[in-house]
Amino acid sequence: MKQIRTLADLIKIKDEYLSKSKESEKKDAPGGKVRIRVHMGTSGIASGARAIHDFLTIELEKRNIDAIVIKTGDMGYCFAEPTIEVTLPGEEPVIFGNVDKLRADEIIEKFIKNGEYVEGILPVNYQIIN
Amino acid sequence: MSSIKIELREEDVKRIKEICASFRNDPQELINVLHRCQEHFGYLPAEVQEVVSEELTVPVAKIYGVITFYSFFTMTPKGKHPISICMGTACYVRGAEKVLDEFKRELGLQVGQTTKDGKFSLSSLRCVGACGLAPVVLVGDKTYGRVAPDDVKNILKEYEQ
Amino acid sequence: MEEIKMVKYRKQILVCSGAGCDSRHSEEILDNLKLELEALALENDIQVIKTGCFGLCGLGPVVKIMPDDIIYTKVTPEDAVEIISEHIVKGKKIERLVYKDPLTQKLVSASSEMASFKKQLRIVLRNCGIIDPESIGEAIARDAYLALGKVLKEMKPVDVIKLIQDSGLRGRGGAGFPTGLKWKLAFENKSDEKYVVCNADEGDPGAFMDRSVLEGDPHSVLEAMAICGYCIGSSRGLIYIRAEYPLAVARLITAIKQARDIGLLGNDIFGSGFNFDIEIKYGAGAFVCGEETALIHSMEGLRGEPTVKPPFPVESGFRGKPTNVNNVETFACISPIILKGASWFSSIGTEKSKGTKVFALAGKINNVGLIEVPMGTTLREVIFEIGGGIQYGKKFKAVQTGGPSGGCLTEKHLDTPIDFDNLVAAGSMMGSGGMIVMDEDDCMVSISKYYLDFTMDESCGKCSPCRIGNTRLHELLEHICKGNGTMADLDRLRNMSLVIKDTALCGLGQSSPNPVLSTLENFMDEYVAHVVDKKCPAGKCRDLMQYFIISDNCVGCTACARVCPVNAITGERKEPHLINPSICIKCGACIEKCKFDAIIIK
Amino acid sequence: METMKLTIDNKIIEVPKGTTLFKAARELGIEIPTLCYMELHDLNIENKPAGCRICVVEVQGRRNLAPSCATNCENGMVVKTHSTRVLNARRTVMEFILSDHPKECLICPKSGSCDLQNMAIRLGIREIPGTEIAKMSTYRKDTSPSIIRDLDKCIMCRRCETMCNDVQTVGALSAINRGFMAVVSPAFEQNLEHSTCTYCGQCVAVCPTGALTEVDHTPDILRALADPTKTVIVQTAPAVRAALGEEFGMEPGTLVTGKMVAALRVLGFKYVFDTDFAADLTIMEEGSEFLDRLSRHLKGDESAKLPILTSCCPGWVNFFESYFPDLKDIPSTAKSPQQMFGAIAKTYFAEKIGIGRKDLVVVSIMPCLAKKYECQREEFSTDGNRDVDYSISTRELAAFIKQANIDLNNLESEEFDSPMGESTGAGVIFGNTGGVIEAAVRTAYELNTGKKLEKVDFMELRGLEGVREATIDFNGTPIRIGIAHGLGNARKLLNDVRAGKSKFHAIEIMACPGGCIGGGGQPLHHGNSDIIKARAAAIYREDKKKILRKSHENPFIIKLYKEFLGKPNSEKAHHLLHTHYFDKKKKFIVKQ
Repeated sequence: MKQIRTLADLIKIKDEYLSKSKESEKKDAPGGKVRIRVHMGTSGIASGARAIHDFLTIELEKRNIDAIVIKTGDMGYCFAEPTIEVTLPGEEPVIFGNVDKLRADEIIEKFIKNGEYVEGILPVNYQIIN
Repeated sequence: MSSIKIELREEDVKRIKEICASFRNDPQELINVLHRCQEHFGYLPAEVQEVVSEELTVPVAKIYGVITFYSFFTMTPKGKHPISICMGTACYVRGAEKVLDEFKRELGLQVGQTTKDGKFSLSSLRCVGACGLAPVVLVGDKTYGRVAPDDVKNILKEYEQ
Repeated sequence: MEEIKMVKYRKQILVCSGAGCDSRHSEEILDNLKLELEALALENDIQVIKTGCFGLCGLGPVVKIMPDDIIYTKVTPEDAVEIISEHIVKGKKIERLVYKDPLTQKLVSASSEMASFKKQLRIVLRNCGIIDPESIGEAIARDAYLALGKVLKEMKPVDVIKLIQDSGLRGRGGAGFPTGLKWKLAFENKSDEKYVVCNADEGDPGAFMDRSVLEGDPHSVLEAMAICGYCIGSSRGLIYIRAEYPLAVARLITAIKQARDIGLLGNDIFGSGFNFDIEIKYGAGAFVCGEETALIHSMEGLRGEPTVKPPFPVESGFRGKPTNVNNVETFACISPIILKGASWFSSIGTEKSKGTKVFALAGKINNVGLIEVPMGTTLREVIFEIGGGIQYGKKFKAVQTGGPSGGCLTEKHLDTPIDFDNLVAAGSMMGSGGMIVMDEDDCMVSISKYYLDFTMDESCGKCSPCRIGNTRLHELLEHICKGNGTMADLDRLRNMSLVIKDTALCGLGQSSPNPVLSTLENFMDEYVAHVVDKKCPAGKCRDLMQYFIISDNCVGCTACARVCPVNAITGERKEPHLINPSICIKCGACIEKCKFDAIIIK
Repeated sequence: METMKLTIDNKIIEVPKGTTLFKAARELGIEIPTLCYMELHDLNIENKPAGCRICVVEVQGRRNLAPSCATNCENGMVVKTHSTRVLNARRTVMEFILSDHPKECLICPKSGSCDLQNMAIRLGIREIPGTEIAKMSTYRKDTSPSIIRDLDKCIMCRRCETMCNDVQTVGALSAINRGFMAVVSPAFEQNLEHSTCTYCGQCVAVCPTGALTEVDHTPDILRALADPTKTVIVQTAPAVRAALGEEFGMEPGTLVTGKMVAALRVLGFKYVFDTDFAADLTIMEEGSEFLDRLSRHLKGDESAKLPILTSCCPGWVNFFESYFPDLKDIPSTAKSPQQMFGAIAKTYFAEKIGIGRKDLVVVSIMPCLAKKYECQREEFSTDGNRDVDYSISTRELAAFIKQANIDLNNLESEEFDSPMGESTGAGVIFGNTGGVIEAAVRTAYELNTGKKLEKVDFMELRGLEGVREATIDFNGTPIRIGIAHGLGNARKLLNDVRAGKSKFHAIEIMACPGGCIGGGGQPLHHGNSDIIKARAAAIYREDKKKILRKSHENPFIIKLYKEFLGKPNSEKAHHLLHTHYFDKKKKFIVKQ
């Protein structure tokens, strides 16, 4: 990444990132990608998030699904960890809790492939500042 | 107090000196130095403290004072499989004490002790932050969540060969 | 790439099965919905799915219809038929089940509108779980370092300090000292060298707010430290972090490196001539190092013993230089305040406590985890709505806030709006934000003993009230738990507590008796039961328990006698058995074995 | 100067900014009780951990009680030092401290001079609630050649730690552990003997309780006195006579030389001699050594190293052997007066009275605890028989006198025995910081210049400044002299020497702040530096009284050289009166 010397440099990086992710959020667009965030703070990892991350990375590739898997910190849903957030192109993100390999597989097959909800959805119960 | 007398090898002394030098032999970096030494040796025997004392020009009594102040530092080697039971409040109210008692009973150890064969050591710690999984037990790097006293035998069995 | 198929189902019905709703029969609602759909042969058209908690437990059970985005509240199993026949089949909204705003009488059904009923507001946790903490680009995409740029380019230090003062931000580490004022004092103390310290020595058992922020959004802290450095005239930042947080440390190291690489830390940041860099100092497992002066001594390679204030760190801190110490959560509030303005921040919260507070909910609560709510949210909202209520439908007994320095609050405090001053007035404190919920099975005498056990262990030993006094408190509580206490002991307990509070050197000692005092205040009857009746109402104190066999229920199966490790149970086969209390060690093995509920604890 | 006006116990006072409540109250005649706070202003020593919490006071408008020792006065403060709240808190805290303290006052060596005991009396403590369930923090007892540590009695006032680290920079002691088991100890809780302790005894001197005490050698002396086959003689160090009276209720600074001699005779010592005699002898040896080195140095002989360092102080010798072993050829090789006395007593004097050295028991009365260790050093024995058999402190002597029902106050003064009881004023001032070098200058000047010294009092060498320097004109040759007392000050001068930056020709070092008068074996000053100043003044008074004030004028010293030793630094003198030093630096074990 390039050195930031001015505010404009910073905003340029911001815009690059935003447009890149906007691109991937477009429905049916060539750049459209499934984005999966695996919540991997200490608590998430202790609950097995790492295995889920690896599983998803390998399986999505195997099953030929164009997706980005991102490691993030925890959301705070300790009672339902491991949790992941899946954003289908053009859709609102959906968070799934208590994800084990079985459920991860189900998420790929049903939700990612068909947009069909599976159990374990955690409704967003907070507002976030933008 | 450590009853174990060890003899440092030349390369160990060299390593300690390197660690101290990497912190500019600055006495104020004592805690960082001790962290690195404990990473290297697994514990902080008296002999290591003496070398650090020499390098940082901090009296060894002061170093011992620091080591005995911070619960992270230890002068006794940990077991091959160090067992830590989280005694954070969340774990406590969900029965961590009973789990700890069970470990004590199974291993015949008190907190802070190591089995004679050096296999297991037992410690309690304050909140690993996996409160959703309370009560939590750590064996080495592995985390066990929602542990009940009945699980203790099985956990130990995993490490028995 | 395989074409992503269109949604298979026409509509989806989401049924909250969070513990709060579940206890109000959400499972039945789910079954009824499914039965009804099957009856109408719609099961392949309409999907019914269980979800986790909506955070609307006060309105539960909650059912949401997608993609219509309609939320029904207080749904009963009987409503299932209507939901299918009216909403799904006819497409008509069922107004009866829509939430009515008590003020405006307006019906609110869309989940976007329901947002205002979401009790949580995430400022500190704005990026947690959203960005990759190891990618500075992702952080920048969510406005990281924008505030720093703005401050360096457009604002004078005094203006920033004024802005922080106007926002009403108070320190999130415990005592709630106004952050802007602290910065101002640090700014005014002239020195060739000053330090900005981030206190990440989160030590309260059951609190993990700071760790989550550092693991999920490390740049928010780095940026704020630089802003603080600019304001007070410091070019060196130090993060004092627990060595027990390896992941947070690793992510911080990565974040610092990335920020340095692109010039957001280091010399001449944003071409402004301002230099700032950050290094990490490790704690080593001493709770008392959360206290500013102890933390500073620890960073200087010494035993983490606190010293008397004044002098305050802003006058004489690290290496004797003015040092501004703020905690992780405080720093995480800074850049939103700068970007969105002081009045935005001060519009959130109560009169004297602005903004939001992150809490770590733990204990006997359903939704254990991290939450962030505006100041002024009530304990009831936190525990029963966001937290989903008490596990296994048990009765709420107390909530402990403020960690070992806090107190236990009860039923009567549930509607207290949470802020710094209200919690203190109620006999507890904000602390760093641990919130441990206790139910009817928790013995409050044992709980205060547990906290004393902690403070006793973590006392640095420097001052006599804390070093010896806490040990004496602990002993007396143990004495009481064993059934040897007297009413006079309760007076002594209170006097010792008050004196320790009044005389101890630092915050740890001054607050260590709080759990005792608040339980004495709120649960006196439980103490009296221990000392007068020699009973532990919660059945936790082993020495006060007695095991009995109800002879009417006992069939004489001998299972209990066989499992008893000390042969305390006698009796003929097919005859009621007896437990000899003088032999019984109260291990509870017999209760587990008895299939006839014949053994009780009294 | 900015001042602060406040009210303490309804009295108004105005004090300079930065004054603590404790000191402001003292100005008003209100003595707030404390256990940990200690300030020796003239010696630049302060111990202020604010840990005991006995000195708490109520400040109007403040949430909790304030430690008066560590709270500065502010304008408009309204302070109460004895409100009900304060008294209850003080008593409860005291009960806490006592609940973790052994209740064996009757048999405690500190009994009667214990700050904790006095505090219990002052606060009227009559019971310690909860004793029956109170666990105690207990530790292993440790006895070293000089000092006994009984940490069960430690109240964590940290005075010893301050003395050992901040004042003496020895670093043998540190607070260890935390919480209830926190205590002050050497590294690894090992014995003091295996630490870098110099036995200076300053920790003992300031310990408010019986946690740190000296090893009591009076029983050994009693046994020797009772043994008809033994001739028991005694030597008394100069600083003892200026402090012993304090133990018998006399004003600090009362000289009790004659009464002390009388008491020692009553106790049964066959000969009562004076270490001052040996001090004169020391000057002869050390002074000659200095002049020799100096003249060789001035001639450009590089093997003649300067500065020369005095070597009379055993704590100081232990210090450089541990911390500056590389400089061990710099100090004078002259033994300390105690050991010179022993060496002469067991040879010259034993011969004179016609007994073997084994039948002569030499006892020393010292203001010092390191002397106990010194006389046990192997190099100071011949065939396992020590030159000085036992060394006891001023405090032990006082206790001994009391045990023997001797009423010191009403004893008639008596004179020391001859010949080893005769001394000059130069020998007397050995007890003060600067005294050894002043004595040396008096002699060296005359020997060097051949001229009579007109002005005997070198005021420029006196005082309580931690490090002092002066230049004395030796007939055109300026001799630069450095003085340090307290090992922390010594370290500063030593670092310069090590770095080759020292400008001095001679340096005097005494381990204890104030010199021997402030020694670890002296009556406890309980943190009052006026006591030390009074003792110093008494020593100079004694010097002034003497007709002979230069060591080389001591007729018995002249006689000793004539009859026995020959000349200063002669071979015989070297054999008997000089020693060598060891490298005692701690070494870690390295396995190849």
